Amino acid sequence: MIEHFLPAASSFAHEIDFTFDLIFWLVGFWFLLSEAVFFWLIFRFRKKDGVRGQYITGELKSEKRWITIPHGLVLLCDVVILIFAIQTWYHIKQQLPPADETVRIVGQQWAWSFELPGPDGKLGTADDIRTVDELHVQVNRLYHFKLEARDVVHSFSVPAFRLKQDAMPGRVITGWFKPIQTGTFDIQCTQICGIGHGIMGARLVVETPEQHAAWIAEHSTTSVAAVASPSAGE
Amino acid sequence: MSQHAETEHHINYVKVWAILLVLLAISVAGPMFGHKAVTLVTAFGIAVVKAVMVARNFMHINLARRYVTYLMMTMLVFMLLFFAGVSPDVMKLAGHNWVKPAWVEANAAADAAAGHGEAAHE
Amino acid sequence: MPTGRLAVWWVIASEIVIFGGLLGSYIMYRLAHDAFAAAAAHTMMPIGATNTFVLLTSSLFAVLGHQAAEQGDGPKAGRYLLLTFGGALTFVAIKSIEWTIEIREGFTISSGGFWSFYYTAAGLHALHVIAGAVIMLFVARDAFRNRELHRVELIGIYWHFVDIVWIFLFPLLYIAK
Amino acid sequence: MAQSHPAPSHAPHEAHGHHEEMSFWSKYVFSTDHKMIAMQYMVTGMAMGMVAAFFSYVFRMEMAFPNREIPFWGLVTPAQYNALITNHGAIMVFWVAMPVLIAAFGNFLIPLMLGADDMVFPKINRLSYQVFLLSALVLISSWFVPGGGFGGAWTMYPPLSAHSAYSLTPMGSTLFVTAVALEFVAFLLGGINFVTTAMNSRAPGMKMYDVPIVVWFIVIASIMFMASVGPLIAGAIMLLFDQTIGTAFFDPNRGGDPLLWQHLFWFFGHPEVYVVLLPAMGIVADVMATFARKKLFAYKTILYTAFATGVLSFTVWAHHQFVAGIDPRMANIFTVTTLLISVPIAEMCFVYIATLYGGSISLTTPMLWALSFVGEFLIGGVTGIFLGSSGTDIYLHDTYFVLAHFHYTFFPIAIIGTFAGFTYWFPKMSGKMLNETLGKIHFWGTIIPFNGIFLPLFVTGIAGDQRRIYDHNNFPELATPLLQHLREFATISLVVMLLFQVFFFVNVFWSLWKGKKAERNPWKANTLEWVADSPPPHGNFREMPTVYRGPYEYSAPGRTEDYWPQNVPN
Repeated sequence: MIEHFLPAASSFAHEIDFTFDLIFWLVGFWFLLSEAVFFWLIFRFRKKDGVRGQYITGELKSEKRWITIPHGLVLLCDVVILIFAIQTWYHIKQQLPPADETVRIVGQQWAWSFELPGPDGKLGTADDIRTVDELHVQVNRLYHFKLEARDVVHSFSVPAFRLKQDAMPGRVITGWFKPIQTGTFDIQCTQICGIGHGIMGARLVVETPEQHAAWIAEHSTTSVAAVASPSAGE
Repeated sequence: MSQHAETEHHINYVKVWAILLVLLAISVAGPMFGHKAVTLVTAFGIAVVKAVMVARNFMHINLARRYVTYLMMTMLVFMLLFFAGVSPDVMKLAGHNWVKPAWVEANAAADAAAGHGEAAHE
Repeated sequence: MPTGRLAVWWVIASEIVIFGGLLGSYIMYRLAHDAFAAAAAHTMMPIGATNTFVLLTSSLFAVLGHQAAEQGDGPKAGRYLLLTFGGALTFVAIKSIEWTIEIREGFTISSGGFWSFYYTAAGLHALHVIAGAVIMLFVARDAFRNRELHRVELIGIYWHFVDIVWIFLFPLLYIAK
Repeated sequence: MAQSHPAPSHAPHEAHGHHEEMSFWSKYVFSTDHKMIAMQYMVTGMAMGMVAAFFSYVFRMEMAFPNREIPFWGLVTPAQYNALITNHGAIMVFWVAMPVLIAAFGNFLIPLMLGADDMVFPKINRLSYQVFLLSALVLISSWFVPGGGFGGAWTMYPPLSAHSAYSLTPMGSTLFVTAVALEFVAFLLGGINFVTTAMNSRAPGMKMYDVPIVVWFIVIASIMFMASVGPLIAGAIMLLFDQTIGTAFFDPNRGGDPLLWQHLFWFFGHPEVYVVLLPAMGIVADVMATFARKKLFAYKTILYTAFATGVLSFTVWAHHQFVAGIDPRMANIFTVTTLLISVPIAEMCFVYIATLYGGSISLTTPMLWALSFVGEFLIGGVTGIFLGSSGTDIYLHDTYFVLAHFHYTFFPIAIIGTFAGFTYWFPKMSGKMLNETLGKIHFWGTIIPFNGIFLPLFVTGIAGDQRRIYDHNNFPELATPLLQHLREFATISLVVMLLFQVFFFVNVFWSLWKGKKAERNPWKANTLEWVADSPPPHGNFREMPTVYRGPYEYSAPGRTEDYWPQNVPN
């Protein structure tokens, strides 16, 4: 479903899409079934002259079956969903595959600032590249991010990556993503963070190795490159 | 309640009160041994004992209907549940894929200060 | 079970979770922060112990009052309740002195995590003490006229609960250092 | 609910004494009569509901037609927008769903359905409403203070809510938290009253399994509220102190942890969902049984599933915080519990559907509302699975998918449930019958646009529309014409739905004025409230009823009538 609206631009996007579709078909089936039965019963047992309602307690086993059997099946579907949901969660949030490169992401009212390791590939050195509201990464490269918030709770969300993580003041939260598709994608703040919440967007640029190298070369000299993002109105 | 029940209650109450005071004395004396374990037992173990004694002998929870005790227990269980669910995040300085730098620094500073703070105490 | 007593038990049930939430949060912070122990060293244990003694004793008076009420001796119950009320006053008086000293020493509610909890938890408890004491006056007034004697037990149960809360606050705030 | 003996409460006697020469004030404002207090809650709740509905109109218009003059409001500033969504959410949950579903219906139904003359503590009951009214006034006042109303979402996450430097609403946020805390106190008082009344004031002969489901559910809801709200009351005090006197509870730089608030909030916040769900489901159960002329299918099963849901709902709260920075390993546990809770809820829906089997269903207005509750709530239920499973929640968290999901649960609860109960018991409350035609117009005019509002929002949510954005055109991926058209469609549906509410108020006032007189038992129902006159006088019953059977003995074999009131010996 999701990929009809957004590209699946990260390594784990497809997994989330799959789990989503799986749940969609499972619960969709149960939903349609119960609605169908529901409306059929309303029609079948509508009031007719001279026809009295039946006296059914629902306490007998033979009657309870009609509840307990679907009940058991629902439980079964739940277990299936659980397996895939937790698996997805484990891959994306719990395990941490080794990183090719680590970036620092800081949310504040109302902008995202990014810190890339410069040419030396190490964070916290002199040649780090700092950008505002624009993050440049290289395709097919596994990035760790260190997510921080300077003032209030923000949430770093890249819909095209199916990636979302709240930025908690007082915490440094580590996560990972691996772009598998070049292009420019939205970065959103999905946790209300004050009056500027509605404009706290940024852009994420996934580049080919050559483009990225060129970009690094261009920016590593300048310490701060405040790139006004087209998305964030001012 | 019948007459003789009260009389034995009467004896009870003052005795209970006396026991509570003794327990209080012990819990106060606890830290003087200087063992953390001892202090914890004398402080919180005795607090629980005191609470149970008050609940049983003063609030007569054991004379009330059984479900009252169950109700109180349920509330305590919910609180344990709350603690179990929250402490992995709030009670720790660092967890799985996250860390609280400010807290870590604060503790380092506190330990440095406590170093001679303790010395001054003893 | 009589409606009044049932209601008091429900009140206590909901109070348990209020104090439970606050103290639960306190314990988490307390175990996470080493600074809390250092701050806790400044609390005055003798005063806390005295207050515990005062509350325990007032609880004894409350239950004796309940006993008198059961024997149908209203005035006696009333006198006991007044003694309990006296205990409440002593408690609040001691607490205010204690806080005055600490605030003089510069430990206010906004001077760090421990003190925030110290004043909030003890303050919330003190509010319960005051509320109970006020209600107790009305119950005592009725008791002297042999009216509504069953209420002596109700305020008693509530009072014992306030006592129990303090029984836990005392080690949490004063002893564990 | 162990023993059952007639109400020992002595309050009604003193009330009876002077209830002839009661003045306007003592009759309508300072009344201790549970029915009047119920009306007070109902009116206050519906008034607040209209305010919240107007808010939703304003911010939906802003989203569909950004940066334009909005009729009856004007331009919406970002600060206003945040305040509007915040207060819409808070009002709908705390000042509409709870007062109407629990307090109003609880106050009206519990004594009547149990055959009692009043609540056991009428004065506490009155106090509870007065505190509630105060809380509503405090909330309203928070919109007019310098800096404007609080705009940090109804969840009040610190540090945004804790520091005016971040929220820019120094007084607004403080008043907001105060109002919420006061509201909790009001419902604690009310809840104690409900529970003790249900335990001690049941009519002679009424055993636990003779209590109507709606009373059971309101009581269970009250107990759940009492057990879950404590930590948040403590949290509200802590937050207030953080705001006003600079304590360090939630300040990360001074040893606090903002995440603690989220836990305190959702430990209450999730049971709260079921606190408002259960009364609505109870109302639906009673209405369905009456108009299907059917005994409720597996009464005990419903009861046990309700208990199971109640207990389970205390173990799922952190599914609101999957991506909030909690320990990822905890998320797995909470996923399991969350999907587990779908089982009893699904079971309840099945039972309700099964109740229709073999019935003789007459589609009156109350029945239409009750049936639509089941139909719509199913959508809310199944979409919850997407969010409860941690894997997909990574993507869907804080998108419009979440919003559509919980509106598909809360709209059936707060609006459909209320209308079902209101139209069903209106004859008993007022002594007049409502107009069926107007009622049906109102029903269809509400249900169809309702789906028109929220079905499109599922789509925008799947497309990545995040919440609480006053103009999605600031995000290129969300500025597509398709999504914008969906937003406009939703907004127009909302306006249509709001306009159709006129039929409801016309119906109510016209019926009160000129409506057909209602006899004692217009629906031929079994439960005890239909034994009393309509409207019931102070003290409810002419002579206190005795109960001989359960509440749902419809179409019992070997009887000429197809109903069998609880108080009829044979």
